[in-house]
Amino acid sequence: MRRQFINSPEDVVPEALAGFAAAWPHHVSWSPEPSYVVRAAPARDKVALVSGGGSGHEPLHVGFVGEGMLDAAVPGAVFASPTAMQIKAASLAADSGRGVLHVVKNYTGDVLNFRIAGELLADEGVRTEFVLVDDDLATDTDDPDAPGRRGTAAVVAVEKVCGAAAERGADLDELAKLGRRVVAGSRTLSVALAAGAHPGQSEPSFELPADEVEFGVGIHGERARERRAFGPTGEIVPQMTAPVIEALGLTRGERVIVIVNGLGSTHDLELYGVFGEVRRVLEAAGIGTARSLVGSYVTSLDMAGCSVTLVRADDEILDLWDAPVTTPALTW
Amino acid sequence: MRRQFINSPEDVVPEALAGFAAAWPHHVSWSPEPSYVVRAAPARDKVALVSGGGSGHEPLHVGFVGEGMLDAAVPGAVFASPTAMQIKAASLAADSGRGVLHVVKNYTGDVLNFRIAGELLADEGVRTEFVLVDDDLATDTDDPDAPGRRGTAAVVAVEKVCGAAAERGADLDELAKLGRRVVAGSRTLSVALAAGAHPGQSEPSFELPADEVEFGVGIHGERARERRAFGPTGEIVPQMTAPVIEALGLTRGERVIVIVNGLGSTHDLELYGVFGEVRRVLEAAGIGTARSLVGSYVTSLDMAGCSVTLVRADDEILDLWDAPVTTPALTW
Amino acid sequence: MADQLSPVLADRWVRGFAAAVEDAGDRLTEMDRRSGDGDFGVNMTTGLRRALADLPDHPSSPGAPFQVLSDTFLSHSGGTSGPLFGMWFRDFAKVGAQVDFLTLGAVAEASQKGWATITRLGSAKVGDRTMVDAIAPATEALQRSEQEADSLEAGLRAAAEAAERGAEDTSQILGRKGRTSYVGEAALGVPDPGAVTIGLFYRAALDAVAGASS
Amino acid sequence: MADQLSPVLADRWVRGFAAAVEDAGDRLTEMDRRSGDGDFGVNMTTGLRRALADLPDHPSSPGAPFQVLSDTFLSHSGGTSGPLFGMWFRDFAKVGAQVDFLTLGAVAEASQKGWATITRLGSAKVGDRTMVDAIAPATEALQRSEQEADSLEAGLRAAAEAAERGAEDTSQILGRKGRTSYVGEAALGVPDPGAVTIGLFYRAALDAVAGASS
Ligand SMILES: Nc1ncnc2c1ncn2[C@@H]1O[C@H](COP(=O)(O)OP(=O)(O)O)[C@@H](O)[C@H]1O
Ligand SMILES: Nc1ncnc2c1ncn2[C@@H]1O[C@H](COP(=O)(O)OP(=O)(O)O)[C@@H](O)[C@H]1O
Ligand SMILES: [Mg+2]
Ligand SMILES: [Mg+2]
Ligand SMILES: [Mg+2]
Ligand SMILES: [Mg+2]
Repeated sequence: MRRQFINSPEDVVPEALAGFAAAWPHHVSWSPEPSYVVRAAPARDKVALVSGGGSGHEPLHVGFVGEGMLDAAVPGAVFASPTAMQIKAASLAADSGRGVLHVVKNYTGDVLNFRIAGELLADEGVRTEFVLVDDDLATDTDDPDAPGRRGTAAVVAVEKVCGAAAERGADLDELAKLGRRVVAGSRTLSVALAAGAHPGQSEPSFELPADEVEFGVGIHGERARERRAFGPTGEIVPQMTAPVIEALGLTRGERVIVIVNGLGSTHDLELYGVFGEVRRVLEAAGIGTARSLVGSYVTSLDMAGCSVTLVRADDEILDLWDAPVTTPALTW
Repeated sequence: MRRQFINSPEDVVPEALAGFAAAWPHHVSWSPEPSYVVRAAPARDKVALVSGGGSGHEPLHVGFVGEGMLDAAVPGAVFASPTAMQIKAASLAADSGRGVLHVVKNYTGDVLNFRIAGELLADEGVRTEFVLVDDDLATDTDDPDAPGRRGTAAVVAVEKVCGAAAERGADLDELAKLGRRVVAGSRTLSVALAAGAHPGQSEPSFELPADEVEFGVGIHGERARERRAFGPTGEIVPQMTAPVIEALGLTRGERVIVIVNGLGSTHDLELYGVFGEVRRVLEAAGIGTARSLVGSYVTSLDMAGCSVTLVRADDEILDLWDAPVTTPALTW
Repeated sequence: MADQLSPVLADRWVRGFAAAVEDAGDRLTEMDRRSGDGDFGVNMTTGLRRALADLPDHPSSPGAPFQVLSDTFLSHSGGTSGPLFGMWFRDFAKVGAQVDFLTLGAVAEASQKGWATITRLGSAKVGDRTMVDAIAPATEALQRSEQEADSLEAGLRAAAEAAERGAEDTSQILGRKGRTSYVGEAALGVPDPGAVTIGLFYRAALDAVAGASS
Repeated sequence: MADQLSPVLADRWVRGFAAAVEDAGDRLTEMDRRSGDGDFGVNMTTGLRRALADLPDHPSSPGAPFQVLSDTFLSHSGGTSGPLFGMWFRDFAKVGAQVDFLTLGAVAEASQKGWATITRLGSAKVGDRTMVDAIAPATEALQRSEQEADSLEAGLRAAAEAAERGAEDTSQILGRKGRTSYVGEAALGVPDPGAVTIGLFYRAALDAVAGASS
């Protein structure tokens, strides 16, 4: 049985956003209608970075609004895309005249609404570019008509790296190119030990037998295509890491940013243990862990699980990764 | 059924610490034997702040090692005190000649081992002081022989405020006094919706009926003295906040730091909703929310629940709260 | 018989459409349940109810009621259909904003633009089992009527009938776009709710014009 | 009959104590299960086994074996008893470090200091159902023997018997300190494992000295 601290399922998202904005008054401000979050002190004379998507993935995206990362985030209902009008309004609020970069995880609704918003903004004379984040290796197919790989934790790297470049004055085309480069060098695999439950619902969205894990799970409570044997991290983590290395074609001597991401209710103790195993796999393959981020950044409500993301790193990307950032969820 | 990403229950803590240190190489370094975490770049010529306690509460305490907060943290096994020798070794490593402040949550084992460590350190000529954190209102009794109130989330405020003062050069006695002042002005109440499970164990440590919450729960999986009706946050949160206001004797016009802390698997969406309700209660009582911290900072493995801590604030405490901090779990 | 759609008739068209969708709501949702995820009715009625409340008492142009529909759908409607219909209405709003009356030619133009928009955004082709399977024949019917200098009423009747036939035919098609592509054969026998809704849209236009003439 | 404890006899005392606790391990754990949380045996044997491995072959003073015991308990033993015993042994280590041989007076002094340490740290008084209920009578017996100029063996025998009696009597006491205070009457009939262990400690001292004389 799952229960949550909520008033009612419909009010969860706006009430959380009100609390979030009250908790970070110097970082962000929240427009309730249409709903979006912008920096408390809007940036001037830079390309605006705007991202968004369904709620239930916090701290993504609202937690990444602030200097060095996003200018605005647009939260939809739980696991549902924000509307085009929300995105348009957020983009207009964030735009300082140099155009808007939309960072969009690859889900039909998100893509549709961000593309529509781009058309609406074009009509108002605002230039936008679109970086599609599609890092989830579990949904890789050859079918060109399929929706393609889902977007998951690599979005944090895209927002961080492009956010830093935007702060340094990169223009819209440069940023779009940079974002696409980060995406092209990023793949993720996720494993769930237990599904999360929607606010107000007592049952998790799927049940797993004690000896299996959901292998290649997404972040919206849907089942994965595959179940594999449960086991110690020393057995599970190599199965998550090796295919990512292979998909990226990483070779001895290359460096990566490692993101070990908790999917909601997985404890830091576990995540750091997982990170240790990822490092072992990388070391054995001669790949350097240039940077890392370990924690719950792209969640799926209270799902028990984690994802491993590798981001191919070069000096430019690392330099941008290291650049200062001041947001509710990420500050250095 | 609960499952975790671990190799074996005995290895969880050291493996996590190894991963933690690898993830934050510029912030901390980890001594495996005796086990403690210190700043990667030890501070000079300041009183050292050392805290510690059982593991399973991460990011507490290891996540708070760094400039502006702790000099060392000493992790025990899951929910078990570190040994006196660990504490002694950590304190010796952290000491820069101006003495060591021990920040200790009020549990028999922690108190005993920190007091012993203090005696061992005195024999080596190292001065220590001891700040006992006992903020848990649920364990308040009149019995002078009872172990007294447990220590919970207020420890974060003590570490932050004393950490900042230590950085500014305060001496050991001043720090001890300051820490005790923060503790005296802090109370917490915690509620669980579901118990957590020990690494390797499939059953949570207690079961709750669908219509009840564990009211006044601790952070070690033990049951609370009381169960109350489950309900919307609008009903539960006032029951957590009002007694804290009363216990502190807060009056109209006073200001507080609010800590809304997740106990392990409670989602940010929920915590920010809870914070909104806390603010409502405070506003109605004419008490100002001077600062806030919302997130999972003092956890009880994967327990579903949250705590509300109020810390009586004055200009000095707020100034120290605002001072810069650079740790894995808290940076501003 | 009105051979042009005044702002008042455009308003009547939009209100009639909203009423028709409201009536058919459960049936549409049931179609989506069999072929997708069952939220179609809610997605449509959420937008329409809000839009009705916001419709201007005295529309300044025949585009104005569509502008309200479009804005409301783009602001408040979820799923795939919500934003797509929002953009569909937007092309009617744009064409209608520039004229005092909508002629058959203007309706054909708006329909053509809307079809292009939906295709640009959703890349569905005829035969993919989407609203395009009604939009395409309806648009072609409007264009044919215009070329043959038919009356507005005749053109709209042709469009409505073409859309309804197109929608009906989707019940025999295997889905290739959107959520229905996941359910495959299970959707056979039920028409696509988006396509059915396009039928309701042109039927409402016809009723507005025909009602004005009687 | 040795009337002083050489480093070798101190080593024998510590080894004998470790063996006795190992033998009684299950019984001690069972006592803790009935009166606390059942980890007493593990807490003690963890420390003792490690300490045995680290005992010096040639102890430099009669304090040396106790120093190893103390360090090991403070480094590796959990629960309440681990660190308390670590500090208890430490006072024997301190007194023993300053002399070549432990006299009855030195043992009495160490016991007295250890009692003070345990009291300072745990604030248990006689009658609270803790190890203090064995430490107190044993210390008093040692002090009496010393005043009466008894032999070391006689003094240790008096201490062991006093400790064992004190431990036995705890089975009739309601706990007021430590975990046993939570279980109340359920613990009645079982002695306190910490107090029993103090009995084993002095019995091992006696055996080391008596064994040397036979
Ligand atoms: N790519 C597309 N292009 C045009 N129309 C589409 C497309 N995908 C789906 N649709 C339409 O959307 C309708 C489903 O709408 P809705 O239930 O709101 O979507 P969802 O699948 O997101 O729940 C379908 O009946 C179909 O007509
Ligand atoms: N305050 C105290 N002072 C002295 N001895 C104590 C105190 N509390 C407990 N003890 C001793 O510790 C023993 C229990 O040890 P142990 O099982 O390791 O503790 P825990 O209760 O932490 O599991 C008791 O038998 C008692 O002799
Ligand atoms: Mg649907
Ligand atoms: Mg849907
Ligand atoms: Mg015990
Ligand atoms: Mg114990």
